Amino acid sequence: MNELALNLPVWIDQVNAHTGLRISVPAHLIPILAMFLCASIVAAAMGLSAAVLVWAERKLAGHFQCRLGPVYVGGKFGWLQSIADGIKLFLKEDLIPSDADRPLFRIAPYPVVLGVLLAFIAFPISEKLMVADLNVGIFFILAVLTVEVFGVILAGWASNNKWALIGAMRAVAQMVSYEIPMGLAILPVIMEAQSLSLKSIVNAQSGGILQWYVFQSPVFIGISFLIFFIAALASLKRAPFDLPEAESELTAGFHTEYSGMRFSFFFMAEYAGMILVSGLAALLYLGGWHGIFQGQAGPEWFLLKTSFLVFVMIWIRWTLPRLRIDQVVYLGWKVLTPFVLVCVVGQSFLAYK
Amino acid sequence: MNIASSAARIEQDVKTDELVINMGPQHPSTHGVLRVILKVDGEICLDAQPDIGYLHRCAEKIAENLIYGMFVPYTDRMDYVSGMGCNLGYCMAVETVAGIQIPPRAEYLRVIVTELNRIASHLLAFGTYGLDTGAITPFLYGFRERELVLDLLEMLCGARLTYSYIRIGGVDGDVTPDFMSKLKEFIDLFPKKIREYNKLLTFNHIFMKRTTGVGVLPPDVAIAYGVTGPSLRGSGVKRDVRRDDPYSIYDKLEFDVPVGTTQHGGPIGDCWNRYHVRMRELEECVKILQQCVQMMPPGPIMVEKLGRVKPAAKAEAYTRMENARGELAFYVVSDGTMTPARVKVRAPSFSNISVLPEIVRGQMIADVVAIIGSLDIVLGEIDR
Amino acid sequence: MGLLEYKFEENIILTRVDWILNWARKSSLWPMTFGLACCAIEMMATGASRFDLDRFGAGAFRASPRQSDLMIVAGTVTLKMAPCVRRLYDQMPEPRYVIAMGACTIGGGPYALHGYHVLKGVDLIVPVDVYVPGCPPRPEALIDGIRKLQEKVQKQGVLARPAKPAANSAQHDLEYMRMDVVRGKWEEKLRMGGLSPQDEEALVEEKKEKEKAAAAAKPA
Amino acid sequence: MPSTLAATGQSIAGRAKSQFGEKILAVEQSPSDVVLKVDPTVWRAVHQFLKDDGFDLLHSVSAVDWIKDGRCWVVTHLFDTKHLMRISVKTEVPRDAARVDSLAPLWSAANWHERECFDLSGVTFDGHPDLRRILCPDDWVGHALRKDYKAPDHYHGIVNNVNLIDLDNRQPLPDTV
Repeated sequence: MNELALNLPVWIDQVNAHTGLRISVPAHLIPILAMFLCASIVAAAMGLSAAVLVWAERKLAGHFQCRLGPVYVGGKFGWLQSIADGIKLFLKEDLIPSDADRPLFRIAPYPVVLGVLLAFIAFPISEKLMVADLNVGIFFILAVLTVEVFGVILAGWASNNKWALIGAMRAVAQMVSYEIPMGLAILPVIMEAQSLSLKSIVNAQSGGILQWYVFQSPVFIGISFLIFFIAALASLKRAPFDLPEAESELTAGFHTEYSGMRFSFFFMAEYAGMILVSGLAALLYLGGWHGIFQGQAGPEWFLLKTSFLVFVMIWIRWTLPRLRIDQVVYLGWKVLTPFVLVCVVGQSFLAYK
Repeated sequence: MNIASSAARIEQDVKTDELVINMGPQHPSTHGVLRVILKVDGEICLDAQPDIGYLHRCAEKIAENLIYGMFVPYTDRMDYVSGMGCNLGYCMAVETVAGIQIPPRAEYLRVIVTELNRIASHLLAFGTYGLDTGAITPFLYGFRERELVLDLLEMLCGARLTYSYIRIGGVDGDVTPDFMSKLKEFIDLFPKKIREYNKLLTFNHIFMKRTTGVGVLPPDVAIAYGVTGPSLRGSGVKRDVRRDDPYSIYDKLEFDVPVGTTQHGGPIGDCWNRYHVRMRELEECVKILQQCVQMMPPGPIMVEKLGRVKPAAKAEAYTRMENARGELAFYVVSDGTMTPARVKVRAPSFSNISVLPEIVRGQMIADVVAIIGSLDIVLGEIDR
Repeated sequence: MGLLEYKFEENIILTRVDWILNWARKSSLWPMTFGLACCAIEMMATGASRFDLDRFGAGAFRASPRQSDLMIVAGTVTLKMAPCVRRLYDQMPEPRYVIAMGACTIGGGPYALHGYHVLKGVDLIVPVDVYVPGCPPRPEALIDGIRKLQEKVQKQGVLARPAKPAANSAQHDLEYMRMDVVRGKWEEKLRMGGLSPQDEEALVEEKKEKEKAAAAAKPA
Repeated sequence: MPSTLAATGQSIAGRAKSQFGEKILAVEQSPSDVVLKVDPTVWRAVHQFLKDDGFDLLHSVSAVDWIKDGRCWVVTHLFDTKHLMRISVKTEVPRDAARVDSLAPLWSAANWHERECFDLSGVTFDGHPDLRRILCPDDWVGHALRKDYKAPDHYHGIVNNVNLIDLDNRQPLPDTV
């Protein structure tokens, strides 16, 4: 963002020179303009990637299930499917149940989207492509991701619907349980990289596939990668941890009463969260934008790794049955947490040089 | 303030109530329009009262107003997933009360279509049970093979779901050679697919965790509630009308009656057992089909002169048969006219779902769904 | 109702925008997971691998009525179930569409004659957009019904303020409520065909007066 | 086609006859079962006797309305899952005052079957723990499987009997429309 703020006056001058316009922006507005630009780019990118992902998921699910998925909408491959869904949801009537807590009901979807949107700020796609290289980037992402849970519980409570309430309770129990293994699973990487900045963590993994943290320390970081991935699935409420919105149990869980736009916020946040978490896993464990061989680097590598992880998430969702809430909490506290603690301790011995 | 009163006050302050939830009549996993009134304490279910009748379509009243043969299509719509079985049960009852003997080829055809329909029904149960436990793909896999079965039945009678193929005095039409070759192809193909299902769902670790030890139905409770069919056999009771009281040609056929086991490391009579009995019955169905194809004699498929079905006054018959969900019985009482005085349908799902409150207590909400799914009910025959 | 509907004067740009909005609506008809009886099995088969409703963008079955656009009434509606069906319809946000699938929902089907507990057609309680006959209809028939509904959706007016009552389901709803008031005459309409608008107005007035009289009589 | 188990109830029927004497009105053989015709006063006692003898599965409880005779049959079908025997018990009660003792204390299955029988045929079961309608809604009027039953023209403002409506002799509309 700082670079953008530095470059903006230059660009404006260039535009003026080429078109003969006389745009002048006061110097103190430049940072604000840059902020707006960044924010809108992030929001647009998030919305677009969520749309692509929804389409991809429906298409992939179709092929997993011996059918085709969307075919007709927008000509070939049904590629306009999620655009149509989006426009339709935007146009739907915005229903608020008469017994709902109206202000809370209206507010609830925003923290959910906000959490994911904020996390994208500290999210580097390549060496250059990032909004802000925060020196506590990874902690920032983990912290703002947690904001989502407020939205979920508000949604469940404000709906005044018993299914929604149970869904929200499950969501809280699950997300709180899995924050811990997820946060702890990152520690071995941080110890190895000795930095909290995502950029320096990735740059510490340059130099071919063997320098990726998963392969650099296959035991402790390898296991913590698996734990991170499982915990990420759980905190995203993706199958097999989709209990908060378990369709066959709670009709639609915490967003049972939501329709139209507000529902699409929840929907979008889930898919954007998938990208975010997969990207995070790619950055922390799989070398980020560094290629398989030494010297290869670029955003395409990062996107490739992220989309592979997203594919695995979709694959898991359409294959496995759902766990039960006691099993989910058991897994979080009694299996993942002890294992990740072992990883942290083990890696700390390895890192002590 | 002494300790006792403060304890009482704390109790009053944090007094909790149980939550009463209406599950249904529109709920994705009540398999139709069943309504279950759940009393829950957090996630633990304290009580569940099924409320039925949302699909009460007055079939028994209609039977009293129609001549015997006209009621056959209505039987399709009782257990609509296994319509052939209902056709067979009703026709057997009328034939018993009117003393009609049907030709052997018709018996074989009846068994073939009933077993095919049982496969279709169990495949649906497999798929929807996957859905209930949260796995979506088994449903699609189950339907893929179910379409093959429906194709076969469609070749016979033109309908995919409501067949009316079995008629009083025989069956509606003879098979074509094309049908027999397609049937043989299916028999060869299907065992492979069963193995695929087992890999995908039956022995899936999460699925087994979800269903093992859940909703244990002890055999004595099951019998006291009149539970029959795979749900009873899942509790380890080896009762099958086809074996105990062979109707049609089942006495000439070799097949096993699978019952619940402890091979999965859980108690007999839990959800996994009930589910697994169905999966093993699929294999038995294939065996029965193989034998029928080999043994089927030539000959007529319908009684030569059926004439009017007009049993003697106050003649009655109560015939039981093993449908996909359990013992289906038709009680036909004649009043000496062309229409029956009473047709009572003893639907297996009706008794099977009545046991729900017994086995739900103390389980979790997710288990309630798993238990209802494992009982494999069809509301059409519960409410009739 | 959404933010934009019926808020604008009719003009040429609106028709193009309407076309896009209608295209989005028809391409994304999310049905409700709502099975009543036999037809539900065929509805499931329509969503499954061989027929694959998802090809038309209509395969995202939602369990909650709040998130669905299309109610496929699949199976016999009984009198005990009828209030629930109506409530589910009321819970759906506009624009909402209803497909009556199968003979039972069209007019009671095989249960019309002696079925004392069967609703003789779901259009007695909710407005229906497309009727799909059959007992049960084959999946192809249901797909055809959905295509017909898509054609219908494409012809809707969305943004322009309607000069005369538009054929959207909200309007149907009003008509339905009117029917509710004049139900007695409406039976005859069913039998004999047609009840003039003047008659309906008169009946509504009559009903209102009756209510007024009743209200006036109460305090005395 | 008569069932292979059709006559398995003969021996127990004989024993019941000696136990209850003339309260057992007749022992008949239908094509499918041995039918024990009993007096309504010993309805539960006979079932208790049969249950003690091993008939552990209550298959069904049904009622048949004979409007011409003014009588009503109540019939149960029982099954012995261990020895594979079956028997049917039948009693006749006047249709205006159709009452028998409930079997719910003996078999849990009887609970729902008797509720259904009450709902549709209007037989009252004395001693039933929860005798409510089960299939029809709670505010339903009449018992549908009675031969003189007439379906209501309206139910909560919804038109019923559309096809049968007799426009000339139509009941007046309820005020709750």
